[in-house]
Amino acid sequence: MGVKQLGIVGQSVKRRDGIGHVTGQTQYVDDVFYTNMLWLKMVRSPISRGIIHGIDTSKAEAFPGVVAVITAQDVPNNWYTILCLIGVEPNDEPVLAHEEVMYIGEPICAIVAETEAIAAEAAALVKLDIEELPPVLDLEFAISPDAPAIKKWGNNTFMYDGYTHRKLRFGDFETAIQQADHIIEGTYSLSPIEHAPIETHCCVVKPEPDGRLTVHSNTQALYFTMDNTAIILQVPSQRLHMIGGTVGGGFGGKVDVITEPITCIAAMKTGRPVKWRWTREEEMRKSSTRAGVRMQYTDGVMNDGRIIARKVRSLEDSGAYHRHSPYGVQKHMANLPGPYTIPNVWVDAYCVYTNRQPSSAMRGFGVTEATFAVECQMERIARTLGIDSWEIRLINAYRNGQMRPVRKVVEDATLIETIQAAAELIGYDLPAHLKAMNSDDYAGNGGHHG
Amino acid sequence: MNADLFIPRSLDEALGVVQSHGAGLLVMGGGTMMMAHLNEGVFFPKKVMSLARAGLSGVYRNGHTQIGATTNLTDVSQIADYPILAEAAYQIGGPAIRNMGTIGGNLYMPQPAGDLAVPLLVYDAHVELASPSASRTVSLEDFLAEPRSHRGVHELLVAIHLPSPSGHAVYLKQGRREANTPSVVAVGARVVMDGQGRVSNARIALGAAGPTAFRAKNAEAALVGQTLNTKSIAEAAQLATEESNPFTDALATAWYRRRMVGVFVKRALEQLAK
Amino acid sequence: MAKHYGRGIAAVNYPTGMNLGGDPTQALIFCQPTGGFSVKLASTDLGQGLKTVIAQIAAEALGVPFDSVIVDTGDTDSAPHCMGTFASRATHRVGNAVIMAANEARKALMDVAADEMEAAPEDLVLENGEIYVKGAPERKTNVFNVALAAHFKYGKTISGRGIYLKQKSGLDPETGACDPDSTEAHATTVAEVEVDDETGEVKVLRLSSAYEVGRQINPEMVKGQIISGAVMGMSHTLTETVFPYYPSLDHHTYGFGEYIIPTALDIPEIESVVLEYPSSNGPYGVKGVGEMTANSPIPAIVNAIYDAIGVWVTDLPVTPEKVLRALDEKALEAN
Amino acid sequence: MESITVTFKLNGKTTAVAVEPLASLRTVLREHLHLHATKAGCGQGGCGSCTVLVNSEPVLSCLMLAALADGQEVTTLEGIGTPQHMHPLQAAFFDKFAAQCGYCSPGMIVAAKALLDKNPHPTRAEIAEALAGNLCRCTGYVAILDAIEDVVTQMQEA
Repeated sequence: MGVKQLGIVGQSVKRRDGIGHVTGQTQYVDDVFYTNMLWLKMVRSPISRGIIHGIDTSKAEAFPGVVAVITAQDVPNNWYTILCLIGVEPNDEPVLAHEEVMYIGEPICAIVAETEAIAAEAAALVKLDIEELPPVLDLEFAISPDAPAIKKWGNNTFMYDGYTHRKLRFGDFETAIQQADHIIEGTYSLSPIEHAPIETHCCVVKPEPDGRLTVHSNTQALYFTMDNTAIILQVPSQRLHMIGGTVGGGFGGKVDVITEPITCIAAMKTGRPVKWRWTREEEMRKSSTRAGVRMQYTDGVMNDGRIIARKVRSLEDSGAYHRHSPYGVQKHMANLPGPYTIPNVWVDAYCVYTNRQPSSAMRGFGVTEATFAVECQMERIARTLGIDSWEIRLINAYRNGQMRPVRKVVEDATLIETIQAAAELIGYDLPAHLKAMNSDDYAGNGGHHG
Repeated sequence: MNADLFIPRSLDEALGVVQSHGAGLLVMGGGTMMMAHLNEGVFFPKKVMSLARAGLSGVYRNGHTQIGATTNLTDVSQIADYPILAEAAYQIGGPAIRNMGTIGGNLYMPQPAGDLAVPLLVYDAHVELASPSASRTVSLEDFLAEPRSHRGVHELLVAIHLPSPSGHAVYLKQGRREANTPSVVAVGARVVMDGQGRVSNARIALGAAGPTAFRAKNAEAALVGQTLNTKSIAEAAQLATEESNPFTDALATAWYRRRMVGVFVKRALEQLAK
Repeated sequence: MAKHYGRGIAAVNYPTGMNLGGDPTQALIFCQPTGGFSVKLASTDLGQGLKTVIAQIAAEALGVPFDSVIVDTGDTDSAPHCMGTFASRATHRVGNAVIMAANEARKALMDVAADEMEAAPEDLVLENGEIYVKGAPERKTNVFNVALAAHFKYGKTISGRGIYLKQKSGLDPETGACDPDSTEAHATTVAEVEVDDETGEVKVLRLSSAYEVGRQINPEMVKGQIISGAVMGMSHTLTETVFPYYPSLDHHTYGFGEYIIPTALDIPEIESVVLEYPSSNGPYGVKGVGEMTANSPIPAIVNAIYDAIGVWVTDLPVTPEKVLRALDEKALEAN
Repeated sequence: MESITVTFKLNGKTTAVAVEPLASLRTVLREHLHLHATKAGCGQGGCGSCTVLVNSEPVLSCLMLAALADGQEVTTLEGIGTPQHMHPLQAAFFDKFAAQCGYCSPGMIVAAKALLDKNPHPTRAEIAEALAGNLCRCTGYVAILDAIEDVVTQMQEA
């Protein structure tokens, strides 16, 4: 392929951190201990949706070994602000809930104690008075007029520039679908999944004599976490010293800035180092997930296998709050047509709120879901028309120089080459005309041009 | 977290702890269930007794076989003369869990865990229970059927007794992955054949197919006097399905489990027919 | 009872970097007195191997031995901004920033070397820590000597600053027109499965994939991502869900007892080939690979199940129950 | 709070430590004795990252009362090899890229050592069975199995 031979680039040198890993000497956040360190446990909502009338922490405060109890009023700027840094508004998620709860597991108050066991036992003593409201869980119901609006702005979708969804409009879908030889539909859905890194969320904060905080974090994004934490604490970023860079598995689950702000507040309030480490149950049920998604495809296809029109409606389950989902849906929108040249495309992608643990980033989010639907839909088209599975992809595959529905000209296309290489790998002999295709040539691509 | 931990060195000592501390005493066999709850902060016991050093481990043979309640699953997986008990033990967890979990503790695990009850029912096991005042031996079937409250906090499971095995047995466990996973269903079956190739005695036990493991007695009865053929096997599988009363959990629905009871009883009997 | 074999394919693209861009990363490099180079980053290694591939890129760009490059990452007091490790962006963004910083540091080094060797900087060659005059290899020195001279004789810094930013682009809310990537990697996976028509259980026998990743910095670690993604994609398809009865909250999974990810006994045969068509904007042509490896197996497996038993189960995860119910429905329709 | 004293042989050295009655062995190893190779992945017995050897047998230190270690021999990854003197398994894990994030690696290596100590010539399937209790989310296991197989081959040749 004419790739220039380089020196050390291209060589399988051993991992720099490998010996540390295999001897157990790599220091992860949970391996950080300070003398006099306190432990934090979170009191969380037991219900999916409700109004908080009272939080009685008196028994927990009186429990021997408890050093501090932190509620919403201890949080200087009680909003998770993770999206404001990339210009997405409004803030919708409190750091600690105080007016309402939106999902089972939502943080309400933190117990800081001499040992982890004491903190856990005291947390169980906090009395919550919450008036339960019916939860909204189903995506279609959530966007129907019958659903109660669980968001303050009056409906259950993220508002994109005044619209309830992100739109992609390319060509003229309505006309093209009339001209299609076949209309092929498919519905594809996923339920939320967990990142499940072996290392759970963990944060250790040490107050320094000069008033700064040393924050040991397993975030995937140190500066992002620092800046958000500073906004929540209402302190200049320079008061925070973030140390991390070594993570026991992330997969997108550790970009929510979900442990650092509270652990910092605990350390500031007590003047002592504090560790907050999540149990596996918290990691499973309280940390964010990959979103549940439901996608409906309507494709107009010609007898020769060319897809001339594609319409997609996608509902993505953001759970109770934004986290990174409004961003993810936007990326999803751009990828829902797939890596194929389709002249007429219509996409409506919704970011929908429900009363479940928030979804957020996870390995490929937005794209993973689209790719799943597109490739099953391609197979469905092939089977419906009786066209070979390899051929249907090769004739529709985008070529360099063609225009994608997002109106970006294709460059770096190699879909065709990977299809051919996969066929070769499994010993499948593609017909000569398919073998001859390449990403710089429109031949066989139904005459679409850029 | 102030708590008292008792590690008695004998059964008598353990019963003494039971007598003195009774209600509120949390008893651990290998700890695989209880410690997980402690780590998660599910409960905060104030009195805990571990039976790990109470001298209740070991396999003894004296006309019948006696397995101490705290015999670990690794040791159980090596009891060659009760092959499906050994196999069921081997299919639990990974090596570390098997080194910790005990046969007695396994019988207290809520479904769908607690696989060992299935082969033990197939082998007509009895359990020996001791309290500070008395001891008793009951069939495992009765033990499992007793409401938990009846067993009382004053009673400790001491040993499992097994008669000499007869016939051939098969154990099949369906899980959502190849190993280290709770059962979707677990099926144990044992048949004793007479001289004419007919079933003279049958045992079919089901796990994860009801509130506790249980024997599918209608299916067992239907096999007696029959050869193991397509029709008798299908009938037994159907009866076992009807006798099951499974539940829905994260692994499978009641609908699916019921269906799998039929499939795996059939497969077990087909294997026995060979 | 029968077991049905099926084969399915899926061909996918994957965008490198944040959608719409606007996600910068910086790097600083400085030379120590005896010729070691320290690369200062605030980036994160999640296990994919960033600390290693960045050292490779830095050594390549500087022209010095791999072992003389230290990558110091993960401290905001000592290193400039990085947007983070996600969106298959780290090798692409950090690598570009490191090359830019390395070029500046290398220029500073060569200027000092030129003074020391009384030659024009453009006539000097730097290879693996050795410096010589083009066409006159006997006139040579090395980074060790030049670094010492820079520090103690000339009082010059040998350091470099680097940043990579794909400027944030807009998005037209009416048409969706936008620039959603820096480059696109591609892959095709072929899944082979066996479906048990009595239990509905699906066993993935083999996943065979072709990945096009622009340029492999470290082929073994690319392979590590491919195998990792194959296994995660498989369990995403077949077993994983935190809400087994979604959208219901019932039986919300609690731990690894109910949340089923594969053990070492559950993995299929995995084979792969890697193609390299360098991108125009990645370091040495890199495209992001970390996320996409978990994508192509999913539809390939679903398509293979269709191939095996002729039913579509397109609601993930494809549990044995969903397969069985689909088979029941098909049987009912056939009657 | 009443603490109890537990005395055991830890990586070959007699060690006495005062522990809370219900403390797990994992807590004591990590938080009292500061041997951090043993990881806390789930506390539920589901991941195997806290695997240690007690009297040469693998156990999950998160599910074992530290009090029960009294009088026993406990071996953690630190007792198996060090960066200066890596055990062949550690060298093979390093060489074969069997560690990615590294969080499961200690438990994997301890579990593998327990296997090889008993069965020096396991098949690939037997290796996988010995690792059934150890989850890895990064590698997809292939490199881990390769690394252990590599050690088996080395031992056969030696």
